[in-house]
Amino acid sequence: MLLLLPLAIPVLGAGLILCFHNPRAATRAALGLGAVEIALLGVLVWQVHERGALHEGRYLRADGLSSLFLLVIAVVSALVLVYASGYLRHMGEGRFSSPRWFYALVFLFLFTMISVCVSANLGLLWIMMEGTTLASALLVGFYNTEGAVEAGWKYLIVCTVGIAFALFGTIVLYIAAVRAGMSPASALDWVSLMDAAPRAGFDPHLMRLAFVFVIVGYGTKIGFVPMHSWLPDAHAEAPTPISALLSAVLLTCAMYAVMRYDAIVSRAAGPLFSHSLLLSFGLASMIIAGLLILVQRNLKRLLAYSSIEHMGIIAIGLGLGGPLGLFGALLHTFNHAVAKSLLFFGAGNVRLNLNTLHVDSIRGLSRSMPQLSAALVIGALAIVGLPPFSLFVSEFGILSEAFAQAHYVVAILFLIMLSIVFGGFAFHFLGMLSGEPNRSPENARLVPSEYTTMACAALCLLVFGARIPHGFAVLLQEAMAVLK
Amino acid sequence: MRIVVDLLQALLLILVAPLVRGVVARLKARLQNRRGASVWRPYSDLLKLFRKEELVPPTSSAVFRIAPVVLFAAVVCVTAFVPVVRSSALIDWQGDFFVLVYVLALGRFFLSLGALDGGSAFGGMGASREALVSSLAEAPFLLGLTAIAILASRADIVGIVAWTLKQDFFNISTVHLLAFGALAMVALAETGRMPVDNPTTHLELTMIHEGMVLEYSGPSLALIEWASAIKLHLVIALLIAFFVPWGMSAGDSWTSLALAVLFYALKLAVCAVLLSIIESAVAKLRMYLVPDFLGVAAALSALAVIFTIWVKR
Amino acid sequence: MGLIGIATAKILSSFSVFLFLTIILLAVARRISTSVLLFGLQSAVITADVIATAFQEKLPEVYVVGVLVFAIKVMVIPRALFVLTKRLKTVRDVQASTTPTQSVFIVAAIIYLSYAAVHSYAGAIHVSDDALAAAVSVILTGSFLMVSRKKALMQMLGLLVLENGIFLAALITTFGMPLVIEIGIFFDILMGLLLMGIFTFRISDTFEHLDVSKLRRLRG
Amino acid sequence: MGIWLASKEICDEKSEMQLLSIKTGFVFLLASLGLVAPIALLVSHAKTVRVVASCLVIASNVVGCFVAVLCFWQQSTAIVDFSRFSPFPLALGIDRLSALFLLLICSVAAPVSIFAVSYFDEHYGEQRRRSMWAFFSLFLSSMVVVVTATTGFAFLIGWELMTLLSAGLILIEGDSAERRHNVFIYLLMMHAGAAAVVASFFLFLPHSHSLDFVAIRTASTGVPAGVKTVILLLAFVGFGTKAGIIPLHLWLPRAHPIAPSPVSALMSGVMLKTAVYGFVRFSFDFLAGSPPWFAYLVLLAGAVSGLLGVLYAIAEHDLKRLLAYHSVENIGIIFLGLGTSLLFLAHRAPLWAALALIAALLHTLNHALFKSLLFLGAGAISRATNTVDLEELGGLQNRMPITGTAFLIGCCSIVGLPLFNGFISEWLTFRSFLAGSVLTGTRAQILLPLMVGVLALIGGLAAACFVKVFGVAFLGRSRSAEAEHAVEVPPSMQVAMIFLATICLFIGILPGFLLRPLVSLVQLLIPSAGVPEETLSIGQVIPWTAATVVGISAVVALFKRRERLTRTWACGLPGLSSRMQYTSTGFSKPIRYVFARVYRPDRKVEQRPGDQPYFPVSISYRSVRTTSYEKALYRPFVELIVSLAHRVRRLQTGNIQIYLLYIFLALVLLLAFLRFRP
Repeated sequence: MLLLLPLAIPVLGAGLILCFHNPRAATRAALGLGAVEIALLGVLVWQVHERGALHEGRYLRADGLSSLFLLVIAVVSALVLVYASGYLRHMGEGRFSSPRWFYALVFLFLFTMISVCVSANLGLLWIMMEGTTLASALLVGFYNTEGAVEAGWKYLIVCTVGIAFALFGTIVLYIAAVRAGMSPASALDWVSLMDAAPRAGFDPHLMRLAFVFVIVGYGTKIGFVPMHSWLPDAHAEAPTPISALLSAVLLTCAMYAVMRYDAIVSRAAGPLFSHSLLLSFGLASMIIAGLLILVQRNLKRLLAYSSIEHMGIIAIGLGLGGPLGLFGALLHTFNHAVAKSLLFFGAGNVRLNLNTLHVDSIRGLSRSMPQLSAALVIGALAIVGLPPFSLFVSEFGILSEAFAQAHYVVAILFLIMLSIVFGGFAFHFLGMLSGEPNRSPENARLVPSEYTTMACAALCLLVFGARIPHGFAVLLQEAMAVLK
Repeated sequence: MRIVVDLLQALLLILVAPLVRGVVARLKARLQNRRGASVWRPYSDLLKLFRKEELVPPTSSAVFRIAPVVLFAAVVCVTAFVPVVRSSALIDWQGDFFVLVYVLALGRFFLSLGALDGGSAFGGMGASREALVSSLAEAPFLLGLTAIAILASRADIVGIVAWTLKQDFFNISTVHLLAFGALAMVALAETGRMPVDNPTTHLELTMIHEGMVLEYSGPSLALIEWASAIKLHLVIALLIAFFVPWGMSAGDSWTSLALAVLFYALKLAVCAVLLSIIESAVAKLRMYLVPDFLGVAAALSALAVIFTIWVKR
Repeated sequence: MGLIGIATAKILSSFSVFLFLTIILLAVARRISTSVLLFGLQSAVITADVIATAFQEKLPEVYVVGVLVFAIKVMVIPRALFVLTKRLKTVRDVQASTTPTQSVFIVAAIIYLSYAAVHSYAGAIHVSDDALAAAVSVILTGSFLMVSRKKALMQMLGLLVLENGIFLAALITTFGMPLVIEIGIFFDILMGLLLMGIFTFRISDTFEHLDVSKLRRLRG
Repeated sequence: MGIWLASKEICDEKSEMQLLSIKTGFVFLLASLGLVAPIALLVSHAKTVRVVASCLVIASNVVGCFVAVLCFWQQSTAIVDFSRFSPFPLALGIDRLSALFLLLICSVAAPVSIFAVSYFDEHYGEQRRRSMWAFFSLFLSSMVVVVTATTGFAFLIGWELMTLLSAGLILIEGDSAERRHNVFIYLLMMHAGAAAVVASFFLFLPHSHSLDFVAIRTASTGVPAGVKTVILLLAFVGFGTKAGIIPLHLWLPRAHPIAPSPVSALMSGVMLKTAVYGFVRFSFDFLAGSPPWFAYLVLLAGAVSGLLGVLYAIAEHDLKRLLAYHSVENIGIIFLGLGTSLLFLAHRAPLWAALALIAALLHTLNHALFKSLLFLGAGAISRATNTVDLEELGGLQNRMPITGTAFLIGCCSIVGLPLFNGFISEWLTFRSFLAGSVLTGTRAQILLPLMVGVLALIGGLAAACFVKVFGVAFLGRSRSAEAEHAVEVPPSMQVAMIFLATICLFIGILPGFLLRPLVSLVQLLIPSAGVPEETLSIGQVIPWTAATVVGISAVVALFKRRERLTRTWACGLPGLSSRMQYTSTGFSKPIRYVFARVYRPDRKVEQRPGDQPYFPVSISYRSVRTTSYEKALYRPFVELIVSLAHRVRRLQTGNIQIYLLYIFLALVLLLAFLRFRP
């Protein structure tokens, strides 16, 4: 029941919201439903902590790892819903593009992501992962402009193709499991697979084959280079709250899937292969995205590339494995989600007020919009991994692991790319924030919903940078225990 | 007793200084077929200047007034470092030649500031050129001294002198030769003699030291003149002590001291003659040839340091 | 055994040849409608294979899957695509970046490569080379169609072919996934096609063409 | 190696009280510095903010001074452990080395914050003043964290924050395009340097299994030689970037001049020193020495920085930029000392190594004092005249006697004249060079004595430079109306400068009291070192020399002189104008001419109208230094990366078919890898 309710509410909620034709009523309904949903997620996370993994039938299950990702979803979606309530104030009523459609689709999107996290079955996981693409494709193309349609099409096609390969990977895994004597009913069940992996005699060759397809497939959704092509387009053209959701949660959910597979394959065929694949994809993503950040002139695309870079960092953490690497990677998913949401919110307000996202034509934000620029500064400092913000801690953990395992090439490239990314961010943000404003913003002040969300995100970054709260640390430990 | 002798040595350096200047001037005059002024003339000049009133530019500050005093005090202080008639000095400790050079630099620093405080173009010109010369002279000066210090395995002037005294005069090392060459060149630059600077020039555009003191008059000028006389004497005494110390008294007996004074006078006289010959024979270098001159000195002193490896053993 | 048994065995042993035929024809097809038709044929071949498998292995679940495949991939989707082409009133040409000759050579290469690639696996999982190679070459042909055809509709079609290949691979290696999962997958495909249809409408509304290679405003 | 062990033994019951007071003081220091930021930003009443912020900052620094003095002279070690509150071990502690640098920070920061009170009041409006105070105090605390960190995590946090906060301070001052560019270069170079520092810390990790300093120290013996080399090189590059070693100094003359003067004082005086601290921590404390070639490298870098630093400084006429280049020079001198010490250590001459290290550490402290004094002086000048361009100044000594005198003391100190503190450390450095001749049979035997010449040249050029600075800025006639009407700065600023000047003089005349604890510190870093006798002798002799000079000056000055004010002689012409004086550029011309090869100047004479060579209406002359490290060293590298980025950008073609192809290719590539995997 506890697992079903959080899944049922968004679906029912989406339908409910569609009934409200008045935008304000739709917004209110969405906020109310969102509050309920987040509370339920909170309860679920707490229950998982109290009682251990929860089951619901053969297909739903929530353990420590799921509850960590559920927490990320809860936090980010809370921020996004509140932020969107202010952000959508300019939006008129149109076919498929009105607040009610927006919220309805957001809830569907949330439903798919939550179900990704609570799937016990890898097949279901795949179905829901494809569902996330479908639910969000309309959101990406929400504005119906040339760019939005183009981005939406690319997103849909590229991700669907990628995901198709993940399906093939799932099938290969299924073959291996069935061949190893598991019953077809449980051959895609993650827990049974984890139990069976060390001893059931999976064909390691098939396992590796499966992992290749899975990492290419889900890697397309994560945004690993070279499958990342859809990502900057989608992030840049989607409405800002959706950009935040895509970047902070969707990529993370895909990463969650890869974590699950990585755990099985590592158990069955030794960690070397899957980890080195993760490391190489991580490094490639960091390097290419880092370089692209340097020359990117569109603020949201810049942030999108930064997401690719951070997914690379997380992949490196996973690929290194070890307690600190895993700790760093899991912590980084949370930290990145919060920081990136903050930055996207900031970028959204820039677009609202200045009507542009071109870095060169944004000047003097610190004079014209001091509150917003404070948020942007905090977000940028956090995202490049500087103390006292939390990303420093997670990157510190990953780096420690890299050096401790004497992965010197990885570590040095990691450090170099961090510096290059820092250079890119410093260059662009100094340009945007300082100097004389070249155009006056239409509405310099942030509305309460905007600044509360930004302040919350910033505070969260700061707090987690100074000290990881005890409860969260426990959650992290439980998540790590699942993967071990 | 020792302290008295050391004190007397210092006083000797201070009080005889104008005489040395007078002698050199007289010798130069003779070499140029003039009669020249009396050798005591510098004393009367100083006395005259001390009695005069002082003219101060209205824009100048306290630095203008303090500068000559600091210069004089610095130079006088340095006299306490140099052994003259016996191998001892008032201030005597390891590493003192760095201090000697830098105390001299202190005086020069303030004199340059005083020159700038006058507010005229000539003061600035003099100070600017002095800055060039002294900044380039410091390195060969210290390197030359370093070479000798390495040879003597001592870093105090008195110790070096005492070590040199024990050496055989005829067994002179390459290092000594090179270092002497370097230090002699530096000495000319430091004391503002030909070919680096012309102490008797009356043409403002060629002035270095004279340009700096152009605004000074009366007692201040007297202090400056006296100080530069002491400096000249001091540098000669230093060269004597380092390179031809033989003849210094070993004990404290009056006779040996008197003999040492006599020897010193003799050596001083030779130096004065040499200096006046150089000054008469050599033309002043163009301003921008001075760095080359000092560059040669630097090269010599560096060579001296390098040669210590083979000489020392 | 009987007639059905013989037919089943024939289907199972020869369906790969039909599949190769469909993909070669897909490579040379110049019209979208022809391609859609070929896709329908391909799906029909697969349906036959599913049914034959279900009969031979006596798996009632797989019959359901077979009915689903027939309903969705042979009936619904080709029809929807026909309707779509009519409604969109675009040129009917597939607009390939490769000439038909090149395409045939590429498909031939794909088939050869598929044989080479599956050789080491096929023995390990007790499947005939032909069947597995057919599945893989259908996947690869789908990919090839997506890369080389500029029409949005052809990309959808390529995706469907790719999907067919994956489905086939699952079928011949494990006789299909659990039914619930299969149904979910079909649902996803349908929803995906629906969305793609919406987007093709939007593209033609916004850009007044359906050539995806011209959608290059977002780059860098 | 032994710092912590040795200090633990000392901590018996007797010093229990002391330890407690040290801990309390230290926590107070950090807490009050940390409190200033929220107070400054959140409290609404402006006056309260001002009073509370300034009082807290000043008080905390005074307390910090006491803490440092206790630890430095008494050798007590205190550790404050925050590990319970942080994800990675985070602890702060004060051993003797930390205490020295804590002393440096606090003793400079206390007067600087006194100065800052009036400076901030006069220069900034309400809002910016608040942020100034917030950043200022946080900047101070970050530096405290750096020098007292006992884990790598804490060190790196402080290290990164230090850069960020100082950049913030620069940006609050103003954010024109040029400043932005300079700040960007500053941030970028600092981040790259920090990456090197991070790497050098982490390279210990496989051997020490923790970044705790004690663990690193114990593990360092087990680190293989190759790794040690890499660590040393990375530390040198990382800390050298922060310190401004040429050619890693690029940011320094850009960032320091554009900061507000009190901040420049802190950046130049204190922040650079944290890099020296880091380098000493690594090379002496952690690794206990280096191979000889590394020592030569450090020596070479020091010599080059010293010489080029001072030469570039002479050519400047922007006072703050000039001072910034002098920081490069002085850092060069410090690294000369450090290199010498490493060289002696590598050749197993611990006594002389100790001497050179003492020289370097003392020069670090001295430079902090006089450089911050000079920057405060520059701040006072800019307050009085609104400019720090030497060509616009002149004649300030009569109008601002206190500032002038303090500035003069600063000048004398930085030049290294006897009676001032700079001399003591330079003398010790000279002495350690001279001692190089004992290393018979090595290259150092000649090289070190030759360094005497290098240091002498540096000193000589510095003297020339500061004659120019003081002479042109404070003496002679005013060159502009602003300088003509300058008024003395308010008392609080005077107090700050007088305080620093007094310490400079005090150390210059009575160095003994500082040298004794320094010797004990160095004995901990270099275990087998004895007490170098030079440290004792200079403490005894310098006071006498000082007494002689001062005594004679006093006696001479006592003679009453008759004075008459007359106009400066003008060759018989009616009068002089200020334009007839030597300018800063004119003053340095001879030296620039001699060293033209270093500057490679690009001279341009423009004359209007051009057709009348003898009667031009105006002539302008411009001479620009063209030696540029950006072009030679950094530009190719940066261009490579940017062109690479552009090329990568072209991969994102916008064509969806190409995108799909990427996916298929990635898949095929991986499958091939799987197939042909070794």
